[in-house]
Amino acid sequence: MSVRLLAAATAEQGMLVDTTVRFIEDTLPLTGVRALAESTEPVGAAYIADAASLGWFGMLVDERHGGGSASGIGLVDAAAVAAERGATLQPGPFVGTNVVAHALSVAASPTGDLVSAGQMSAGPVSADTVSGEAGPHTDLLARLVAGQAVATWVAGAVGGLTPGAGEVTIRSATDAPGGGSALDGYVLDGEVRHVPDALGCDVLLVTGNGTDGLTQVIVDTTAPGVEIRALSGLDITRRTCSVRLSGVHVPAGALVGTPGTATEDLFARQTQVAAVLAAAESVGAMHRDFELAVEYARARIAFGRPIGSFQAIKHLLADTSLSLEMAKGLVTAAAEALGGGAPDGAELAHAAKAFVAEHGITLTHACFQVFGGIGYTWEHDHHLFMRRLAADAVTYGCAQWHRARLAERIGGVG
Amino acid sequence: MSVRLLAAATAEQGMLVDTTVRFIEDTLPLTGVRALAESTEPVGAAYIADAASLGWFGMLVDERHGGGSASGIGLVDAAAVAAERGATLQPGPFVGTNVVAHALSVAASPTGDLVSAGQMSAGPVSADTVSGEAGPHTDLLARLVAGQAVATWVAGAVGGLTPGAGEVTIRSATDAPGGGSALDGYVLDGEVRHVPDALGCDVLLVTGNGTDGLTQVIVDTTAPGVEIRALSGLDITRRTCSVRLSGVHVPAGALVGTPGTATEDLFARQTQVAAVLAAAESVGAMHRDFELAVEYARARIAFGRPIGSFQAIKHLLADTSLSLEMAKGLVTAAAEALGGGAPDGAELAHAAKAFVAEHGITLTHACFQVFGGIGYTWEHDHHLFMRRLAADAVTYGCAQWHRARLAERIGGVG
Amino acid sequence: MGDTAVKGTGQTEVPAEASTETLETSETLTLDEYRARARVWIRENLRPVPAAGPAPVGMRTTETPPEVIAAGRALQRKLFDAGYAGITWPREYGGQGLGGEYERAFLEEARGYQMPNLGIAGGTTFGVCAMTMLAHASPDFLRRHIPRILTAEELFVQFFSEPEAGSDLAGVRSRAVREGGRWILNGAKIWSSGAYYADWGMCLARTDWDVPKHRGLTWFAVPIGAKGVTVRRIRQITGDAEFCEEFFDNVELTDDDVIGDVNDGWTVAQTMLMFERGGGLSHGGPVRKVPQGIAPDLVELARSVGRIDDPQARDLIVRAHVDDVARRALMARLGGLMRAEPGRAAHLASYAKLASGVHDPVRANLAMAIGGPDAVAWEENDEAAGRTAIGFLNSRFMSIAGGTNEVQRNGIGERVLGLPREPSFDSGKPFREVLRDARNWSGRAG
Amino acid sequence: MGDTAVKGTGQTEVPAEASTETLETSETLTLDEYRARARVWIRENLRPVPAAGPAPVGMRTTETPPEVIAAGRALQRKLFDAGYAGITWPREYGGQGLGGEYERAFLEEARGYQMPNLGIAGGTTFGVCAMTMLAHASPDFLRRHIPRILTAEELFVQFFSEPEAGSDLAGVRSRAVREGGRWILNGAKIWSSGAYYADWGMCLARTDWDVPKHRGLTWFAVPIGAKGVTVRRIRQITGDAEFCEEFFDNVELTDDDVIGDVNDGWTVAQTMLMFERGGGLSHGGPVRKVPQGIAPDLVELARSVGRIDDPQARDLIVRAHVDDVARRALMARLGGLMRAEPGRAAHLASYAKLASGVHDPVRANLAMAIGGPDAVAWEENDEAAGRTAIGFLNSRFMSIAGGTNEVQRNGIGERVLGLPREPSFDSGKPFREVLRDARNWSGRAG
Repeated sequence: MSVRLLAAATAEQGMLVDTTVRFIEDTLPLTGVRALAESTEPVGAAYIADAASLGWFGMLVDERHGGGSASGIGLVDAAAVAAERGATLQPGPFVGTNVVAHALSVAASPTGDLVSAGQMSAGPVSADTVSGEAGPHTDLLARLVAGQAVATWVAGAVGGLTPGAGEVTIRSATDAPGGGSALDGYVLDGEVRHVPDALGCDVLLVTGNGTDGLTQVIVDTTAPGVEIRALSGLDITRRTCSVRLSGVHVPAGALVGTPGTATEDLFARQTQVAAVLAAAESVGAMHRDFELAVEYARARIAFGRPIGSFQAIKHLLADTSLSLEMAKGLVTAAAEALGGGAPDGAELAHAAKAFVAEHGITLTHACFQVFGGIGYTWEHDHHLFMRRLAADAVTYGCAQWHRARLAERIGGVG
Repeated sequence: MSVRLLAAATAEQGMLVDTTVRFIEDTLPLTGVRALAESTEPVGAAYIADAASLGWFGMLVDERHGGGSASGIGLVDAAAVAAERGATLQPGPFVGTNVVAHALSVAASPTGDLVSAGQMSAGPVSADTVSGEAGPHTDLLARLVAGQAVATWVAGAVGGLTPGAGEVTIRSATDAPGGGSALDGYVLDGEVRHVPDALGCDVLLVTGNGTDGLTQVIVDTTAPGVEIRALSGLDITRRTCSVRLSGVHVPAGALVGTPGTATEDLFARQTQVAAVLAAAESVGAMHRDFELAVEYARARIAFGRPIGSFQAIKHLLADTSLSLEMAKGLVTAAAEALGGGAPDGAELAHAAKAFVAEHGITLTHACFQVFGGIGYTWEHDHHLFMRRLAADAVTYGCAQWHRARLAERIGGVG
Repeated sequence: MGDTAVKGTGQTEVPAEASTETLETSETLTLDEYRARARVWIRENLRPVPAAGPAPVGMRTTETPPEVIAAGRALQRKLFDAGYAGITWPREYGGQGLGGEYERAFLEEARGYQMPNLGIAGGTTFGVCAMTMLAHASPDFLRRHIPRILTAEELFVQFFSEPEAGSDLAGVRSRAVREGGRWILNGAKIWSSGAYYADWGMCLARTDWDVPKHRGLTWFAVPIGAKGVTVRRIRQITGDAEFCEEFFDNVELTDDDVIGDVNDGWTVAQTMLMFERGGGLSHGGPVRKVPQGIAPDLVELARSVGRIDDPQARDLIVRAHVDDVARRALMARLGGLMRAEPGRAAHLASYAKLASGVHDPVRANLAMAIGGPDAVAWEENDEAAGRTAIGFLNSRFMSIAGGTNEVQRNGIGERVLGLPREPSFDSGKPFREVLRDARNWSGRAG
Repeated sequence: MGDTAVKGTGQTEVPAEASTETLETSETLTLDEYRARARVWIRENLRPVPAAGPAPVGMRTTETPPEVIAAGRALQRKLFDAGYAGITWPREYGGQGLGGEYERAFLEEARGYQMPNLGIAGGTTFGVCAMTMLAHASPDFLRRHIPRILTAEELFVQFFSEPEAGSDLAGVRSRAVREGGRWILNGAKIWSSGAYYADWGMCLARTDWDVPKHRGLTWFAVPIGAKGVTVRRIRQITGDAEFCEEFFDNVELTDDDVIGDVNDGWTVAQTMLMFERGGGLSHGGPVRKVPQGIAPDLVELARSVGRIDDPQARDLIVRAHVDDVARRALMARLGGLMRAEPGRAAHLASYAKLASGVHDPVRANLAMAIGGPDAVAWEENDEAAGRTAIGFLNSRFMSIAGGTNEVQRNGIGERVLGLPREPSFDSGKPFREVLRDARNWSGRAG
């Protein structure tokens, strides 16, 4: 039942995937996801804590910040977990929490430029080398890794990532009405829609426009002025939210990294990491929807034959299988390259998301055609995958956005 | 063997198509086209004259200018002829001559605005109502209609129609080096590539940039400074040429219509008429390539069955047939609307060319797949159609250009 | 899914009828007189259609509320009483027996007025079931049922598809066994649109298992309220529940309930499929071609998500538009071809069906791409914003319901293009052997 | 087309060999010593590869001029004499009998140096025919032919496909009849790449018509210069004529010419197909992943037609690039899966083939769209400008040659996904009945 995203998993990666599959089967299989979807509850704290104990939230975090991964490249492991999650349509901000934790870990390193440097979980802790003190978000990072806190990323329309979603303004508190000293930190205003799974999160990483350029801060969801509202959505297994920030004050220590160019670089890396993980979740959903269609084609009889013996069905599934294998290969390659610091990491990450966004839609249509009428029923699981894949296609950047990032790189290398 | 572009042809239209089919079979069937392609000869004068006697070159010309058509709407008849030509890959500037003749006929009408007005072959002659004299191009028009002269349109990159093709500058002879009076007419300079079938033409309709805006003039191919060179091309059944105009003098009477806005409107109409006729020729080529593939699928045996009994082949051909029927319907609808002065004529013309350009390529690929290895042989006719369809796809505006024209109309009507 | 097919809401196809009282009068009226009279009656008795919002992207099978159906039944009765029900239907069964030109005249006058809304079952009753009955049922049957159909006392749905017989419509396994002068029906049906509020089901059952599958089938009229009939509404992926599933547990029927000849059900089914797939197309005039501008629904969508000036969104809109006009042009072309060769009409109709089956999903995907994040999540209760997503979920309706794309492609390939036949594994042997052999499929043949 | 397939020019796959003279020496050398010695020899005897221009869009089967082939034969002889031919091949047939690591060492050292160019037939000889012979031919046969192959005195091509047997490779109709101790061959073959300059054809013929089609086949070595053999070059749509067609008119062969067992030709064919389809993939290490930037050939094309700044052209380039990296990633994934499960390698290889068959045409169409008018017509003799068009004409090569897309899809469907089999109409009866029944196809089956 595993997606088997990695063609050549190490023994450690195999174990990570096995425990992940078993954990999901035991705690939140698809029947449970369905029940959760029809209720209004977010996923429980116990689920998060147990998942954290499997290592779900520390794979993109430096070891000195409490992170660690099964193989040398945390992003590959995280992608493998994401794929299994996608196959069972797991809810909750797995991508969000990992992106936030990764951003905090990178920003806490002295150079902050792991973006172009090397391995995803390498690099010294800022506490040791910069000031001798613990970094500003050390405690939060530890809580995220341990599953004691969940986070999501409020990016909105920054850089066109989520068109029409709105953006946040981050002013220095001194400039805000009422004034104050620089120590007072920042004031945030704005409404951003299409934030994945914000409901139930403890903290938000908010990207916004500040006086010194692009700025990122950590916001506690319990802070006054934070209002989170669930939207209606096509994907009923995951809650997209609207986040309104009305004069939200955060302390100076809430800042993540240095505003301006450095944050732009970090922002770019966040989009790439999110792209790989979101694509991996999609590939998992593609895998399972496809698997169900193949099973159906084997069993369903029409015109005196199993329908899978008809070339119309057989060839449709073969073509779909090809694009699924390509998607798996590309997501793996992107995770390896981006996570391993290869020069083409960013390029592959954008390509992976662009490929998966489009082929996920094509795949779910193909599966629907194989299911025929039964696919129209609420009881059949197909529509849950169809909904998820369509929603995934625009989350963390649609195909067009990621292709535009690649177009910017034409003529360069990597 | 007829393409049968028109689903509901009148008796007159049926006769026009029948005589056209018979004429082609008798004078220049595909074997002859092949022979011509391997030689360097243009199509003979006798062919042109005989074709003219069938009415090929007068259908878009007002009756008072010697034109006339089988039905009320000349463009529909011309499209039906074009489709039969395309099916047999007839060479020669049929589209060019008709567009030039049409432009001359429209420009010679007093208002010159048949563009938005009505039936394609209606409208009074300028000679009668404007000055009492014969229009400037009355004689040329008569020769074109009679097949005593052949013409093509040198549009180049004007309006982006043929990207990279170059443009022509048309200056008043008074401004030209050496000066002269206004009666001296115009001087043309520039090189334009991708002119269909210019070799063998008697006159060119040249669109270029003049002092008063977009300007069109008639240029004799024997005039000093005109140099026409055949290019190498994918489509070996038709010669694309480069036309170099080096200080070519034309008299004032060479002007077609009024420079500026009126010529822009006429230019737009020319692109639309060319789009419909070129699309009709393509549809003919699509029809025949497809017909050959269906015949092959019926006859070819593999794995103990005719290959057409396999769903893989059968369904490919069914889908291809659907797009072919849509293409035929759309070209007919465009010819009816544009030729009949309907408000959506321009819109349908652009849509028809965009649709046919893309589906022509898809169709020829599908046919190739049915033919398999035999399609790779020079002796088989398939590649001639493949070459033609790929070349047609960019002649008189590629799909993207025509879609861009439609995009400009978003929000409007028709 | 086979049972609702190409009919849309069915609404516009409900033929308006004239009742017996006015029969004599109508017959003596010229067309112009009839039209004038109808106009007066319509203005006095019907209400104008309320202005509609923009059509949703894609097809939505919305449920019709019970009170709307009740009002629809009453209004249909009113039409019947006034002599405007069954205008072209035989007089002996309650119709008016007039020519098609009278019906067209009435419909033209009624344009813009609200006609009876009997929901999706109304379309099935008038456009498919009654038409099929008129062609095949006995005079006794017709005398019993057609007048009650014309007064909307009896709404019929199709009991045709089965859980194990979808595309393979002739593969039905519901069985009717003759016992002591009665028929005992057992089995299950599915995709019967609107059965939950209809009165009768027109049901195909196997009555002989020892002949090839297309033989041994018989149609029955089954009262939905009969003992042993259970109707379950199917919740669809859109959340609607327009379709139903029925279970038959020893339902007792009589010979009076048989439609057409016993064991000749497939002949009847062919007629039904023709009506269901819009075989009427060939009888109409040329399809009216109304320039609609460029994909108005997608332009509206692009405006609502703030992308109307985005060149890529505009290109997507244009792509949809090009296909839209090509599909409209295809319909016009098919109309011409069908009029020229009526014998090929049924085969050519596959093009229309396949065009929808192929292009509806493409268009829905384009709409999703234009809509972007706003098409995927929206403010609670903002129904308009959710339309693109609903259209996406519904977009394969035409590629599956009423004959899948694959079935249409086979039809076009074999019956239009003349390609060699698909090998058949179910037409030459008793149906019970077909089922056994399919279960033991090995791929071995000739 | 089946006969050249996935091999490209075959060039890089020509195993370099070591001759008998140096055998003893080589065997006693360590790998490092062998490498050092090879390096010296290579620098002294081979010429560096001239700098190449950008690769053309799509695959082109260019003809190799006769003088190049002649030089290639001479150079191959030189390698043989120096002991660098057949490095891994058995010593008894003229090879060096060394391990693969020696061959890799030699090839690594030879990188950047010009190896023998024997044209497309060279690839077939060394990569396909000889490998198949080594697996199936008799020792006598091997002793006669392999040494002469290693010296390039005998170039072999495949005589496999026939005009009436393309995708259906086992459907060959060429016949060899045993008469008075000889075999008499009649029939025709097609798509034999480079046969016009090769010396021998490895030919599949039917030797028994009364058994099912996969039995009753036998392979023969046919001297191309033999009496009764006619070779005709096939002019391709690109204008090239690399492929040939052969006609056999009572060609006399002997038992010595038989390769493998009589009537067991299909077993031999399976081995051949494995080599032809790149079955070696599973033995190699991970596919080397070299970041190449974004579709350099298309970027170059867009520059040359002045569209490098056109957003729509750039989007087309990116679309091609996304598929490019997905295909590269697929190859890496397949490599991993094959190493994990070597038993599935042959089936998984279908993905690689299908990926090319599906995406090559897409990419060629993108190139044409980027190139626009300049890709369709160009200045006489400007060969670079014509490359896009040639790529377009050639773009279906992989979708047809060496097993069509349809054949690959069947393979993936049945052997990877486990879908039920295609019904078979040619595997259970004598081949002569298959042909008769196919001609009388009615679609009737079980």
